Amino acid sequence: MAKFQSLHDAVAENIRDGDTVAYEGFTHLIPHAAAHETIRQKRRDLTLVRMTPDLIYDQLIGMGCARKLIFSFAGNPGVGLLRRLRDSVENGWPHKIEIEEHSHAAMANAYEAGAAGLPCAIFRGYLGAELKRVNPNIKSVTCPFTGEELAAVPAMNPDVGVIHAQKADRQGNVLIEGIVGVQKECILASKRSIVTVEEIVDDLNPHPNACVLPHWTVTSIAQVTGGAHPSYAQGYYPRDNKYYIDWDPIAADRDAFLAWMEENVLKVGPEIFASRVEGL
Amino acid sequence: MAKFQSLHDAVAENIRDGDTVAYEGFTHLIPHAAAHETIRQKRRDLTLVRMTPDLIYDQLIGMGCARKLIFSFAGNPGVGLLRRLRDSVENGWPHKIEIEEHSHAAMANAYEAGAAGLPCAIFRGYLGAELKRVNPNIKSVTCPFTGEELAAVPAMNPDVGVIHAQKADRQGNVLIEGIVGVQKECILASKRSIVTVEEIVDDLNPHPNACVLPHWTVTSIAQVTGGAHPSYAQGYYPRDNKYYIDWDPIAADRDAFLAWMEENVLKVGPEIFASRVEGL
Amino acid sequence: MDYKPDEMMTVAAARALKNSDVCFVGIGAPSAACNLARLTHAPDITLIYESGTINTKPNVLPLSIGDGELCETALTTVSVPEMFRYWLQGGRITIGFLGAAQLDKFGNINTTIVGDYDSPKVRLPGGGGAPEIAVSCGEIFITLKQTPRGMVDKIDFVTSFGFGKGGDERERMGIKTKGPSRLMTDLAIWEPDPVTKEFTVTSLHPGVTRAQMAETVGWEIKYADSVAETPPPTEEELTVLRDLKARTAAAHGGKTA
Amino acid sequence: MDYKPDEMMTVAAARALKNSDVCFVGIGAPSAACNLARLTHAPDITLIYESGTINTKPNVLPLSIGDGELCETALTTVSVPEMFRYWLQGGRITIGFLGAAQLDKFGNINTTIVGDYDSPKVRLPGGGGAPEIAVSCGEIFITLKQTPRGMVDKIDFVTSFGFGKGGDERERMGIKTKGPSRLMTDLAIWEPDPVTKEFTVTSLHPGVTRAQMAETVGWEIKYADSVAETPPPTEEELTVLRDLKARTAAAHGGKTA
Repeated sequence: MAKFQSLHDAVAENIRDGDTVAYEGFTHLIPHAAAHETIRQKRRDLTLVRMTPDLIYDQLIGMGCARKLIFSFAGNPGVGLLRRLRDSVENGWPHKIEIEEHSHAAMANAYEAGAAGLPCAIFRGYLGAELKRVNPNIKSVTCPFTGEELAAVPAMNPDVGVIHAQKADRQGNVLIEGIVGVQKECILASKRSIVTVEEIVDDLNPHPNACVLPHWTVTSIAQVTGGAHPSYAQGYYPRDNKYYIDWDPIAADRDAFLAWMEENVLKVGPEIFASRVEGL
Repeated sequence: MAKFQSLHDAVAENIRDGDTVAYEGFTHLIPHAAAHETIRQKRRDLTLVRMTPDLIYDQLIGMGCARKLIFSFAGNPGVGLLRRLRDSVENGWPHKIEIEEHSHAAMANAYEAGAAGLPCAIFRGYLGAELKRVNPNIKSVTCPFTGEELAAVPAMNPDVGVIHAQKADRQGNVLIEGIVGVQKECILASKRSIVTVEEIVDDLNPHPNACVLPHWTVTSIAQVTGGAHPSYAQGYYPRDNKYYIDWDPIAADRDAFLAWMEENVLKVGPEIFASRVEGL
Repeated sequence: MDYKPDEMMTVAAARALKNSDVCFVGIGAPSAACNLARLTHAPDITLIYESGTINTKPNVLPLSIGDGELCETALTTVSVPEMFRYWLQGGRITIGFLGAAQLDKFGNINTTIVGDYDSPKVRLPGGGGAPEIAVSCGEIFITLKQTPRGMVDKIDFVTSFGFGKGGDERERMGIKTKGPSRLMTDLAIWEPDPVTKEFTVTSLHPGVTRAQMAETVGWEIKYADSVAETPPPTEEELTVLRDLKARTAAAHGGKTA
Repeated sequence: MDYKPDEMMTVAAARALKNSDVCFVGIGAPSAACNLARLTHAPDITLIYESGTINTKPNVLPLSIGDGELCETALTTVSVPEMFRYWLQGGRITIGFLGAAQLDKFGNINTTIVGDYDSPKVRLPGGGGAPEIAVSCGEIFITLKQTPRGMVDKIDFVTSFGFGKGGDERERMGIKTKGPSRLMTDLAIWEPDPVTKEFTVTSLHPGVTRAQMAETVGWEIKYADSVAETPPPTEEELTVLRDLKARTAAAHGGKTA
């Protein structure tokens, strides 16, 4: 049964040191505010899961929150590489994180299997690809009807799934529209969940086949206007492309990064996000 | 690329004697008109696939079109048993059809795997259930991570998938709304497909995450107003519950059945369906 | 108020449901019971039909598992593969409600055939969702009218698994859910014995005798040490149930589910 | 009209696409080429981005794979698991478009690491959709700028499979799709030799010399018996491409994909 609470309390109650946490969102609806709150609360030893780690993972890793990263594509979309991630993997700053690397198909199937209560996912994957040499979590299964060998990966069941969505109603039912990514699977697969929303409304008025998470599948809901910025919320504000471009030089330098984090994350609270999307 | 044609031509071109044909629709949007056209064209030796065979399968079986039935629940919803199916299985009239029986979960997963291009589906199924004793197409696979034994069934890939939908646009993109069942999976899993629609419109105006089949996934589209009757089309006409109730005594008697089929199927054409939903 | 055994059965089944339950609802008696619960003591109960309709609040009882009413009053409607994968197999359902053509004392159910599978005396509808409902839901409620042909010593086919031959067979098979925890008939309430898992009468409906029970059940009945009398339907329960059935009859043109 | 090598590359890639193609589009050069094709000779081409957007017709090029523009102009948007299961693995895509950080002469691609996997010199973004795009799409088009660091004799890591060590290795592995059938760079068009599967230059862009080619490629280049000269971009192609880039720049606040 979804509990309405502040983002501070939602993170404090649900995300613990050492947890496996998936902050999902496929370009759209990335839960930036929730990731920043996690950094402010100084979580440590997290296993971070995400198909497309981008700025928030660069920030979580650079601030020393992560022990391990499970992912399939780590980049600043349309801009380049993640420099804090590189610094950790290549130079061990602030420490070297462990990497578990998959393909998108594997991650998407792993979340799907996690949501479906299965122990593993099977798919036609990794043919000729070298990841299976370096990732022991890529195995295979033989089709009992055709003899075809299919790739298998363990189901993904994070301790906590974190997403941003357009709205919740007062019972805590959540509506996600547009590019829905793997968010529904992420929440259904996770033991606990935090959903930040743009607004809380009396009635979701959803299309009959819209992507809706019933209130009894969500642990905590926090309203954070603009909480996806610089990602976007379809129907609310567009992607702040300039912010992504500007991130590159900040992330390139350890001191610039730390100063930026101090100013833009540690010293502020979730309410700052509303002002960041004004006029976009 | 979807071809617009009459229902007569769509059935004539796509459904051949001996084919495996799935007429899907989960209570909602059952393609009655297309099944009746198949009966009029006297197809033989069909393997009929459907999660919930109801009146149209009673009719196809009673008229001698079917060699085999693959299914998971055969009944007249809310009314009782299928008397023509029973007469075939219990008494061999007009001939004894072969049965391949699954659970709903197995059929839904088999269509899903078919749509996903996999050779088989795995799921947590049939535990302690006796169907696996009588159906050699129920096997198992061991999870390479946990050792759990999971049920496996072959993917379902019919020669022809047949569904009824609310509308198509002039490019042949198809919109399905409401209870969408396994229709999308059925069409994507099938080698060829026929979609009957209530109407053809300039613009589908779909919700971004609505259930839409792009025109290049559909073989033939035929407009048949009322083509789901006595099933229903959400937004167009309700279910004709009385028709389902009235079917029971007709199906109970071979002569009454044959007379009814002559009058209501063989002597008429698809255009009759429009009049059947008037005033519902 | 006067009531029929059938009404007592529905009321007894409804009472077993909690406000916090997430129910996978079958058509017929289960659907009536679940909606009666929703309209009386469990207004927030979550009802899910296998057609994909989630958190549905039908104003009349559906005739089929996929009536338009279910979709129109649902929070959301998902595809059938998603229903069976994410919602049922995903372990999100607390109560699965099943009926039966044949039931044995260990809660194993047959809805497949009477007689031999290959040349059956009666070809029944088959399992539908039941084989996986029986093992994926937190627990299973069964509801049916007692008849010697329905409640039999040995069922002809195990469509869905209850406790097998009883005892810890279910656990030994690696099944983690509770299984059939309650059987509500027109005459009594039954619960599995904690050790043997045999269905045991824990409550008789008002006026029902043990002789009546013996006539309607094909096995030797076990009674709990202390057998309660089921409280009769309250005026509210009966009024709400009859109103629901009257609305349903009006909507379906004279026939009720 | 004057044009840049980069424009020639995009135009050459666009020309390879047919009106009936269903394309799985990556960001950057592939996205520009696919949309150029759509806005010129292939108006009905189906573009699919891995964010779930199907039959999308963006008016400006997206900066990311999941820009709002892609969803707003799409016929429909599906979930990411559905995209990879029903649409990519389902075998519905005719052309997969890939870029590369490192490419070898058999079309094997590395976008994972430079150096050793466990202690890399450069940690690249990783494979994303590429490992399965490379084998599930009917055929693969590759586009990148020629540099000796990009087109290397031996890639550091096989992120996605092309023809392996060449010959019939792909078929022997049971892969039924064609693999990399065309490589379009800023200097040339390459196609795999029918037998050895080694990428072979079949067309040089106007003014490009074999010396220039040798400087930008880290293996010994094979040329086809008759090497064509790529027709230069037409005025229409250049105008449409530049308009698209200008609209994109305006929309993205001064930066283009």
